[in-house]
Amino acid sequence: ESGSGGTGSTEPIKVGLVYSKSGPLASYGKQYMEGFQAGLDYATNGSKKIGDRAVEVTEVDDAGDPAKAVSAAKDLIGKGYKILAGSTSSGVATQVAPIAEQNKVLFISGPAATDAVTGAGTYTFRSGRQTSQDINTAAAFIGDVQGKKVLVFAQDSAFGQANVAGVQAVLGAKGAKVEPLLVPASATDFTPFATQAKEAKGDLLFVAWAGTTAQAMWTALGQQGVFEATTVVTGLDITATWPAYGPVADKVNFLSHYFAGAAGTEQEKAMTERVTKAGGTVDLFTGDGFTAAQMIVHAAEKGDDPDAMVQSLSGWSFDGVKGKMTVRAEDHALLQPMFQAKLTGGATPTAELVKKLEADAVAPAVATK
Amino acid sequence: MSNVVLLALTGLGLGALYFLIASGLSLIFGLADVLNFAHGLFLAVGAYGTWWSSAHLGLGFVPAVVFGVVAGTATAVLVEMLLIRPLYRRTIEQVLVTVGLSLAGVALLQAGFGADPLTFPRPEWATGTTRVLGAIVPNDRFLLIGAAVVVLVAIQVFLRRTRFGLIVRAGVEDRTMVTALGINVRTAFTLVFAIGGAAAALAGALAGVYFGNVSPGQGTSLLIFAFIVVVIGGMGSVTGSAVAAVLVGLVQQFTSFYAAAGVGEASVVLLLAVVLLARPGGLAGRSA
Amino acid sequence: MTTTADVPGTVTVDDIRPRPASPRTRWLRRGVPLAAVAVLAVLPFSTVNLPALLPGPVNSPGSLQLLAICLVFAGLAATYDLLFGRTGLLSFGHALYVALGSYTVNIAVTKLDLALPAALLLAVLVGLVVPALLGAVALRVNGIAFAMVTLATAQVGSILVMSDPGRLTGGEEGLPLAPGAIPGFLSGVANTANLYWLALGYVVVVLAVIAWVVESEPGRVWQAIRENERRVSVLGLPSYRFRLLSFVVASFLATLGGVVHLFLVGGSSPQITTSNFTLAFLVMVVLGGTGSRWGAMLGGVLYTYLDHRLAALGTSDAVAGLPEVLRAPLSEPLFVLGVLFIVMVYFLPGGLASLATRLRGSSK
Amino acid sequence: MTPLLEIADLHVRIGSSHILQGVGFAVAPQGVTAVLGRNGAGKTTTLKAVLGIVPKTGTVRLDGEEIGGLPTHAIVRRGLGYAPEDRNVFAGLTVTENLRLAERGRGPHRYDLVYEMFPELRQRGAQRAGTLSGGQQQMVAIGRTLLNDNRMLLVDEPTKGLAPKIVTEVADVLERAAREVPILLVEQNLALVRRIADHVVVIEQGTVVHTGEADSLLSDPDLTRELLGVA
Amino acid sequence: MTSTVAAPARPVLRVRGLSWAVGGAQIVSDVGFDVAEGEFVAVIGPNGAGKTSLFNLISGLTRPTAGTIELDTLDITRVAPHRRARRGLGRTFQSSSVFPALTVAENVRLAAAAHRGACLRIWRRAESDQAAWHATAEALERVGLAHRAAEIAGSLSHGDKRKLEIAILLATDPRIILLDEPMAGVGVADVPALTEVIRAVHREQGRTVLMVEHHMDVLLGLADRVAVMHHGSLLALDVPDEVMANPVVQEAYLGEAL
Ligand SMILES: Nc1ncnc2c1ncn2[C@@H]1O[C@H](COP(=O)(O)OP(=O)(O)OP(=O)(O)O)[C@@H](O)[C@H]1O
Ligand SMILES: Nc1ncnc2c1ncn2[C@@H]1O[C@H](COP(=O)(O)OP(=O)(O)OP(=O)(O)O)[C@@H](O)[C@H]1O
Ligand SMILES: [Mg+2]
Ligand SMILES: [Mg+2]
Repeated sequence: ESGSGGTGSTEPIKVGLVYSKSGPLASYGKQYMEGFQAGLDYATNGSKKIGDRAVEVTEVDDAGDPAKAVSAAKDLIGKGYKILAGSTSSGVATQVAPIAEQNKVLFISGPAATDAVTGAGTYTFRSGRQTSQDINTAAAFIGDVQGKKVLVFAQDSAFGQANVAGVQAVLGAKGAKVEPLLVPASATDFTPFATQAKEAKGDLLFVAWAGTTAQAMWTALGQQGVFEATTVVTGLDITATWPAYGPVADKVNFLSHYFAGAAGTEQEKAMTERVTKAGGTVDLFTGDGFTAAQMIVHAAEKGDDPDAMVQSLSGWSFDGVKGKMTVRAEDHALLQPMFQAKLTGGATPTAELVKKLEADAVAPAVATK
Repeated sequence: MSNVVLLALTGLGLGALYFLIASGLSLIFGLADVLNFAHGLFLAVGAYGTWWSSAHLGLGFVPAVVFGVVAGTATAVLVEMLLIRPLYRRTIEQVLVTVGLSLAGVALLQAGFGADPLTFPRPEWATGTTRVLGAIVPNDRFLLIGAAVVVLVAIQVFLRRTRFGLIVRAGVEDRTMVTALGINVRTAFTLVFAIGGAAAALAGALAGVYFGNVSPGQGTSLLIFAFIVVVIGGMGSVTGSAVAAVLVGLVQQFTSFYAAAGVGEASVVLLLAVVLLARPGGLAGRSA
Repeated sequence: MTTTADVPGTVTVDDIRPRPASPRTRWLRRGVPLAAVAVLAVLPFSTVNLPALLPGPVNSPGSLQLLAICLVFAGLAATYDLLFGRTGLLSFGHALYVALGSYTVNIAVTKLDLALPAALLLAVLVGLVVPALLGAVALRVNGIAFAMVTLATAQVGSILVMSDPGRLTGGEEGLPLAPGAIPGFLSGVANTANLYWLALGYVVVVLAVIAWVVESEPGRVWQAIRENERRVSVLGLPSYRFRLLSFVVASFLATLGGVVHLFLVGGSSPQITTSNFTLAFLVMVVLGGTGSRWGAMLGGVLYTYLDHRLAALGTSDAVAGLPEVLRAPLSEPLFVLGVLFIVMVYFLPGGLASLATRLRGSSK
Repeated sequence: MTPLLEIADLHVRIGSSHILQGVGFAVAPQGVTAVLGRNGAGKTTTLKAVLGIVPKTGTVRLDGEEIGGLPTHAIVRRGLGYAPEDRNVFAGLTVTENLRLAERGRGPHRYDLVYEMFPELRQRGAQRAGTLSGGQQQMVAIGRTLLNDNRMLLVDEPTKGLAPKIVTEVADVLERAAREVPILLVEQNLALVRRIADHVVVIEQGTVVHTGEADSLLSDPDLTRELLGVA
Repeated sequence: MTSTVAAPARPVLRVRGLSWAVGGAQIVSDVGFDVAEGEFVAVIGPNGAGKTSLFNLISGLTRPTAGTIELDTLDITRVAPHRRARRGLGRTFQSSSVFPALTVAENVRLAAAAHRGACLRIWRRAESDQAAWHATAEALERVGLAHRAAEIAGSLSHGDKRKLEIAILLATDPRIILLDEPMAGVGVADVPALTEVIRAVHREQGRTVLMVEHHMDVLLGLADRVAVMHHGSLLALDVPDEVMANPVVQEAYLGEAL
């Protein structure tokens, strides 16, 4: 058992990171971890210490499997860890959060985008963005949506449905006519759906797609001439996927959580410097790791009592990689700026910032329990 | 109208892809009696081989595919000689070894090439489209259909016209008796794996064209449908697989477009159930 | 009297009946499992530290959770062995029933606000009815065709779960169990020991049921079906009904396992619906040894243990220090697991269960 | 006359049972050598051991060459034709395919002989062998051995399950074949043995208990009763 | 050319117009006959005449394309094999069909238990059925396999498997028995004894027996009547002497005896 927590203690502060080191989301995990190291270094001014106490980080691989993540979380909690973070995938985040709640330890979810983590409980926070923020960013592309027809092109999965529901909630409320175009999750041929998307003649086509079939989907949209018929918006994924857009890359409007160089903040510079020096590259989720470290350091300054940590994080505003970030007190949503971007440059495209949207403009509705 | 044409042609293309995967599977299962879970690995080797030779050796599309197919074939031969052969007569253990291989293989590819999809080299003409009766059909579908026909014919000729096919078919039934006829049955089985591996690797390379990218787990998702195709077609019958593949491709394409979401997959399973209940041996199998 | 017999005189029942086990063997047969259960039951009181094997002292939550998961999978593997090892039914859809248990209870308490006892009752009901219905169709065919029908049905199940119908299953994100839904003594890290005992209880139930049924009349018929199904029907036995019985018993026990799994991990995730999950059972059973008393369970424990612990190996310093060619594959747990299986298949055919026989043989 | 096949000290152990316990005998380069014995004596196992189908110890010499260590297919290629007890036709292959498979070397393959002896096989060429009647399968099994130029035939209970008329025909076939190639024959039908066998070997519980001329055994009622259990 | 002998007093088995065709080939054509209770009918015919096919039809393993089969005046043409077995119809197979991985005793015990209808009772322990064990012991002793009771059936020699098969049959205590070449592969030394077993089985309980056999001496000593099949048809059905004297039978089946 760690001591009662007072600032006088010199025992290390133990932080458990349960995330995907292997498995399908391994590269997200890697980015997160690189960002976390950089963030820890930055927030402790290179000392990796809070006061006199060293921060001891334990990494556990969950391979994207919630069952393994839960085991790891229980193990860490059993060993007296009061701070957990990580959760690369939404499935892991939603199952680890209740464990944290039951055992009253601080949990800061990682890249997992699901809205469900917001408002999941007293001890649960997030260091990344959530789906509603993506949608709000997309909405910004068409300005006044009154009477406009918005088509949501998505896979028939929880992720896809969440996007449909989100668009309905955000844009529907503003008077847009939202129509879902759901593609069976196991489909591999998207040609007919692409023709459907074209024939629907919407004012905006919001594409919510995850997974390795993205490239085939974009090819199909391009081949069937969807881009000539409507405005297409989607979320910008990690750099490795950019070539997937192929010839249509410059025709897509991207909403972006983050890409290297998007923010131009002090913290971004600090992060990029450290990550590059350590041999890594800054990408979509590097910032989430950085932010998590910032939040943890801030919380741990209050000692070992999770309730005190929660207290200090709730409502906390700070300068993060993306700009000004706020942990909303009501539901622990992380209010943060979002970006609009373009890809240019053919086979190996680069991202270009179109517009930065301030945190308030894209803030999600308060989650109700 | 143009929708129907588009669905039919893309359904055929999908069926062709299924067939390309199923042909090797069916061959290895039907002839060597190995339910080969490592088929996805052969597939991936073909795809990554093509990608690698194009990215690192600068090969053109066709030479790169040849490179991938050779790599896949070599893998299959090695697997047969080193892992499957010592276990003959122990069917379940053979399955286990291929399961182990599929786990290890995918993980290995992931370790080597990363978990993220890699953009596949596609020739210009394959990314284009052709107008058929008002439908805009991607060219790569025709490539798939053509390749499937060639593979089908090649395998048929090989099995029908050569003594080798006979040896293997007999060897599955009673290996001991084949040796008791003075035949070295081992080389025949290696050859089956070689052909199956080559077909798989080709399928992998063409799947790369189809998806536009390669990723370690790509084979696995297609494999389940390929398994279903093999069963509907009748275990071990390559022609049966061809018919079944077309059937599954079309059914899937039409139902997932016209019916509610989720019905697409269910319809394939329904098709499987109906075929098996009517003809337990599959389309090409003997009824009762 | 016949003259063909080499043994003259009348044969009595005792001559042909398998010899009753010697008191020593009988003692071993009964005593060893009881002793094993007893030892397992008191583990949560042990503070022994096995740093190489377990994440912490035996009674630490991490170790207990790991052991509990191993136990659940031991039980699940045994149910799969009932199908595959005892009846010769190669199913690729066993995962479906584990998922059925997990999701039924979870949805009932989390989404439908049923009380836990009602949810459990529902799971029992569903766990009997669904296998009976699906089995009745799938068992119309045999062999690989049966395997494929089960694979396909499970695949549909998996897709169904993934597509989040009526927002009930949570799709690919899974469904965390509502915190208030489970009794206090099962929630919270401090109560991991209770979960462990629950898992142990599950294994004991499975073990007892299987030990009983394989020695029962239908158990013998299952064995005969595995050998020569046509002969069974000519003996006047409806083999279809026997196979269905085996299928329902095994699937029902798997459904219960799914419920225990739900309590252990605190949620249901689509991973437990996939064909890979069923494949894992196949691997466990073959690793341990088919159709043997302990094999499947040992296989289940070993597989699960490695599956969980190899991740730790991948992140260990020993691996980090290796050159890239070795480090990259070794940090992929699935690679190590896959290679390990292959090695096991070669050097230990017949599975772990054969190890005992071998040791006995070589000590002679 | 130097023997064609010499077997010495043949032991076969399967699992815990010691099935052949030092079988040894020689097969003459001409005529039919019949192996007799009760059910379970080890006759079939002896043939399988010669062919390397079951693991064994001991020596097996063909024409002076030690072939005991060779794999089955190599032994067979030395010129041994085998018709197994359970026939082991390939059920999924047609009759013609079954025969084609048995072709060894460049040929010529003696289909004329096979079809002359079993005209039925020609008619049923396209039928799957698994659906043949028991007797027809036996014809395929024997036909396979006749196709090649063999140095010796090993034939295990060829008349089992054959109609009397065919038994006579098979006897004719074997007798004819034996003029060209020596035969090692396992048989229970003593009438047949009496007609075509020149030498006999009697096996009992895995050991050879008698070898000699066929006539001298079969014409001695005491000896047949003692060795074969028949009056 | 169907010859149906005048219906015996109480036919236990009645076959009418039975035909079976597969893949365009007529294997069994228009076979009709009656078998009286307690009768012993031998079935002979050249290889491929359709004898086994006839047995398969009667025991229900194949479905006829035409015709009816009646058991005790009950039409069983469309009844599943296991139900026919329950009605007292038992059979052996031409190529031995046993449970290779079970012990000899267990093979027989299972049959006995099946006969006693105890098999779906999951709560009963198999070992505890004393009556089944008695039936097993008796059946094994009759065929002379009791001393091999503990062996694994798959390791039996060919001849011993034949005997085991008869023991399995006996354990189910059938009223009507179909024996498909029970003597094939049985050693000369054992033929007389096994013949006696069959005779006793037939006599003792007044069972009805149909037996396919190529061993003429065995068959002539046992059969009340002999049915001759040829090219799928019933060529003759008569007392042994008449059948043996039939020139067609001599020409098609017997040939010049060895
Ligand atoms: N695979 C096996 N495992 C164990 N025992 C076996 C095996 N094969 C044969 N045996 C035993 O070996 C002995 C000899 O068998 P074999 O088949 O050689 O006899 P056989 O003389 O040919 O008899 P039959 O006349 O009945 O064919 C028998 O007791 C048999 O039970
Ligand atoms: N499924 C089938 N397809 C085609 N022909 C078949 C099939 N089953 C049986 N036959 C043919 O039917 C005929 C009768 O076969 P059956 O086994 O009944 O003969 P049998 O009288 O028992 O002969 P034997 O005495 O040799 O055992 C044979 O010519 C056989 O080849
Ligand atoms: Mg023999
Ligand atoms: Mg027959």
